[in-house]
Amino acid sequence: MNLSVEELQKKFSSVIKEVKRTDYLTLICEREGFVEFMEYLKDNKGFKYLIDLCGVDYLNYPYKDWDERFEVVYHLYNFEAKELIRVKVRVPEDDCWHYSVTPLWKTANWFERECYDMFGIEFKGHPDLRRMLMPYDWKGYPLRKDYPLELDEESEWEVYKELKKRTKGK
Amino acid sequence: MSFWRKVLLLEIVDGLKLTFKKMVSAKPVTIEYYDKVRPKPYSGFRGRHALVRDDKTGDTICIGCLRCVKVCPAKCIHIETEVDKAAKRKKVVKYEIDALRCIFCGYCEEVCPVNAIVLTEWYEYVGLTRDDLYFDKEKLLQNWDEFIAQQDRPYFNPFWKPRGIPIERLPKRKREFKGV
Amino acid sequence: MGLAIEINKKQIDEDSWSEHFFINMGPQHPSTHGVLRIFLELDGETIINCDPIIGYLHRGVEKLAENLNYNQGIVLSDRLDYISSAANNVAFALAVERLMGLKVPRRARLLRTIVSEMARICNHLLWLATHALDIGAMTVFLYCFRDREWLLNIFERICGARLTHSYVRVGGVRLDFTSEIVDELYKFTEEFPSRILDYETLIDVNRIWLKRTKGIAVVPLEEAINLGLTGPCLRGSGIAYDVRKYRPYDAYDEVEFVVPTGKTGDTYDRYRVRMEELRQSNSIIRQCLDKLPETEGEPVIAEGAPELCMPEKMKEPVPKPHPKLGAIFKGEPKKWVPVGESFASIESPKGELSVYLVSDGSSKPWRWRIRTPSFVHVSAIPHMSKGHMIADLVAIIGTLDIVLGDSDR
Amino acid sequence: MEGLLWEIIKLVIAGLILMIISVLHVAYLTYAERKIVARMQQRLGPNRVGPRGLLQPIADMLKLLTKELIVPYNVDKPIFYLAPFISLVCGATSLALIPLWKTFVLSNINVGILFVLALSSLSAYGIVLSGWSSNSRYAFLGGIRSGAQVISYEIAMGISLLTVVLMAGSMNLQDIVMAQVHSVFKIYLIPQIIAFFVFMVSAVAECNRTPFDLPEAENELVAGYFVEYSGMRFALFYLAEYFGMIVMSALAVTCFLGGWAGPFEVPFIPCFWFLIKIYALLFFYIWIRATLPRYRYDQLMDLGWKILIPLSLANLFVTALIKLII
Repeated sequence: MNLSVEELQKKFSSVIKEVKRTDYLTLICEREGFVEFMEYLKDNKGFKYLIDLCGVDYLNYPYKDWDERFEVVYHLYNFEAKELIRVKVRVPEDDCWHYSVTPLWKTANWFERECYDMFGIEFKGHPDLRRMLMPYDWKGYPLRKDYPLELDEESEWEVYKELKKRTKGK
Repeated sequence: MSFWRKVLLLEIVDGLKLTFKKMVSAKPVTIEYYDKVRPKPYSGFRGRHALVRDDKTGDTICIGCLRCVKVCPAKCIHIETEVDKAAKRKKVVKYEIDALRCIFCGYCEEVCPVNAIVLTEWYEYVGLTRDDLYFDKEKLLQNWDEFIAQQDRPYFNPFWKPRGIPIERLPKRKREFKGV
Repeated sequence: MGLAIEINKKQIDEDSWSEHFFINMGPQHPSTHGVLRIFLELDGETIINCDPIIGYLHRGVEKLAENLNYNQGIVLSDRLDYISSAANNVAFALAVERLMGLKVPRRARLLRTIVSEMARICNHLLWLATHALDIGAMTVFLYCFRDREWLLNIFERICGARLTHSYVRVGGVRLDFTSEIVDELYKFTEEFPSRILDYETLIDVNRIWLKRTKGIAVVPLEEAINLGLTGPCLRGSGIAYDVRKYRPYDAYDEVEFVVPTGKTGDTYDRYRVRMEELRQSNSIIRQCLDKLPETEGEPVIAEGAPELCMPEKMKEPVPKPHPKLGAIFKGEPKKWVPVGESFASIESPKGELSVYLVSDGSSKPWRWRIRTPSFVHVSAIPHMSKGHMIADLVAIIGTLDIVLGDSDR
Repeated sequence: MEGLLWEIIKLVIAGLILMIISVLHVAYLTYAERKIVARMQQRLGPNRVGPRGLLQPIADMLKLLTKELIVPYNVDKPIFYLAPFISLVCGATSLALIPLWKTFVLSNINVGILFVLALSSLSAYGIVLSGWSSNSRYAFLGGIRSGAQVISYEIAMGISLLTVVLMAGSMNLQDIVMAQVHSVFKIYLIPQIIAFFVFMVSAVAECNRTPFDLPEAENELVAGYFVEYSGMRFALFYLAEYFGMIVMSALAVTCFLGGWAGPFEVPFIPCFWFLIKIYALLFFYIWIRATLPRYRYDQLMDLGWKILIPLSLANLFVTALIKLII
């Protein structure tokens, strides 16, 4: 463990909200000052590799003891120390945005696009935030918990509806 | 050395030699399927579904516990049961598998406590319509008859009693199972 | 039709008919390895800009998994990277095991290692086949398929399926090997190194191959890390980062192997890394097979591993204090797994495949996040292809080794 | 008058015979290619139609003849229709100039080599025009590639043939064969090995065969210039390519390998040696197709301009010098 949590907490006391040790060290952070914190981790602490960036929707999660609905989870890796940490940021539903880390990691570009596509979390500072896996004109964010597994006929994709209409005519 | 290799294109000549050698000496690996070779799948191949026919009653041995319905990831099994009042046991009225939905994971045969459902090693099956591949109970039993006619008895499918799974994890009927 | 309009509009808008040439590669194209669509802006044949568009194979695996239980999820992971599905199974099973704290028996761990290395060989053979075919070497393609067929037959013997194995299950594997399978695998490992020589004779030193691969899509180490490349693509740039060594799982801490690395990070280096990995995988399989007799008779599934059938509404009797009777047993929804989160990553043949699980204690995962290597690799195409030609783009797609089922999920 | 008529009838009959034989050759060349490549790749190749698949080319032809001729909406129609014919006619006409036997050459003209070269460069027009008229981006790129490729390889090929002309002192193909027979080594391959090498490489490039099959590179441009063609018009392109192969190997045989002459005369089979040599060269074409990867567009140009043309020029210079001294 080369990462001293105390030191980090002292330096970024306003950013780090909570420290947990589950399977990996987990830092729960605030939105403000987050990018600077990540930059510090990347440049000074050797966490050069962003393994994963993903969103989680905690709507009606039975064991939730916080208010915000979404979480953006980062997994960072340090090659030299062989150390993996998890950084989390909580995003409320009615103020659904977060800062982009694409300037730090190019790989975050698509991860953030996907997160936007699936959860509707907007990333400020992202160069090209548009839908990726779903069609451009898709309505709704599929991985949110209140999005149904099967859509009813009314709310189907417009293009598909049109297609169905056209093929039925023949 | 490498200069001459380069000028005389020796590395290309090596490649040409290899292909020529293969042309002259190597045997083709093509399997001439259907008319010359009909490969026999290995034991445990997950192919067409069948319901094991009980030799005594002539009916399926399924007890209608619905475990296969619950475990199926593709949700392609539909079972309807009713209680047979005379014999005081559950009777399976409807047992349907939508083979077009099925993903051939073999979970159903693994969880079946009485080894009633099996994915046979029969791989040559087609349907010209969707209905042809919607197997109802009769069709499933018929599949079994077609399949077992070509097999040595007793037939034993490895997924019925997976190798290496501790015996106490298995239900009672499976522990003593020897084959049909 | 809509696309043609899009292209034409772009041209009219820019009012530069004589300048750049727009071309749309895919979704149906012989060498985009699936349904990848790349929108290209060309100057002659040189790529100025490119925008990969994915999602044509999006099946919503993550959403589906939230509605299936843990054992059924394994079946979904098969269909991500269908070339090496055994490795995907392992990743998912590992995440669940870490969450539950299961101790997988040694035999099962050895079997998993064998199977994932077999999947690696399968995958690299298919990669070499298609990569060589993209560059025009047709014969290598068929030689690779010849040998891959052998492995698929072994897979069929092991688990009854050739492509979507679902061989691994939470807490172990589904079936033990038989002695015939072990014999066949021994035969394969003995024969296979000579087969690798076949491919290398045809392309390894061939001047056309060298010209097509050396200096193409050079990714320096810093950039490779920044782009998030994993697996052979990252190792080709010169770092020996391999999850099997850095965070060992299964039986990888018991076996000895070398992690091959490249120097410059061009297409040829990545090719060499993968060819070397074929040999290493072969030797890993060999070592595991040698260790198998030590564990003869062990169960292949961990104690306390969940049953295949995990009904959601199952209730467990839990004692509750009662004022008069002392305690009564009340049915509570069963906790299949502990509440919490877990992260597991493996070195899948294509790169680092990691699974992030959040559970709420029920039989279904709350969130199942898969970070697939292909997804990251597709995102790297624009950075790698700028300034190269169309023919190189084909080589780049080949060298990144992408499968669209993996990237679209 | 009688004589002239007789001459014309003779010419037509000879032309017909040549055409039938060469079309059959093309048909079975496709079969041979598939079979040989298959064996090199440990496959079986066609084996369903007829014994050992011998009727496969005929079945293919029938299929292509009966297929629908799809004309895309936005093509330039006259050119689109014309292009495959240009390709085929220019590819096949050269056969008339090749001396198959001492007495059998359809048109024995004095500028034989020039004529063959002219036709083979004309056949590139078919490809360029089809690429342009298809109004498809892939076809367009294929057409451009083909134009560039043919232009640059034509030069190397012409220069390497020039050395032969220099040695034989004639442009008449029949005379070249005779000059070879009377020369020291009996064939020009031995003194002109470099020219032969250059010629073969550029011939492969001229025919758009692997490793130079860029115009139709199926993995990059799907099918290149004929991506929009179907049915018989597609078959014409196919025929043209194989005719090109035959013409190029016939030219190589005539100019470098001593034409119809052989170590001894085989009775009853005229042009036995010619055919043997041509088959060997065709096998070589197929062989390298099964072995080599494909060049990139700019690397192909590099090879043409930076290696083959200087090499053939140097060779020409040395040959001329030796000729001057002797």
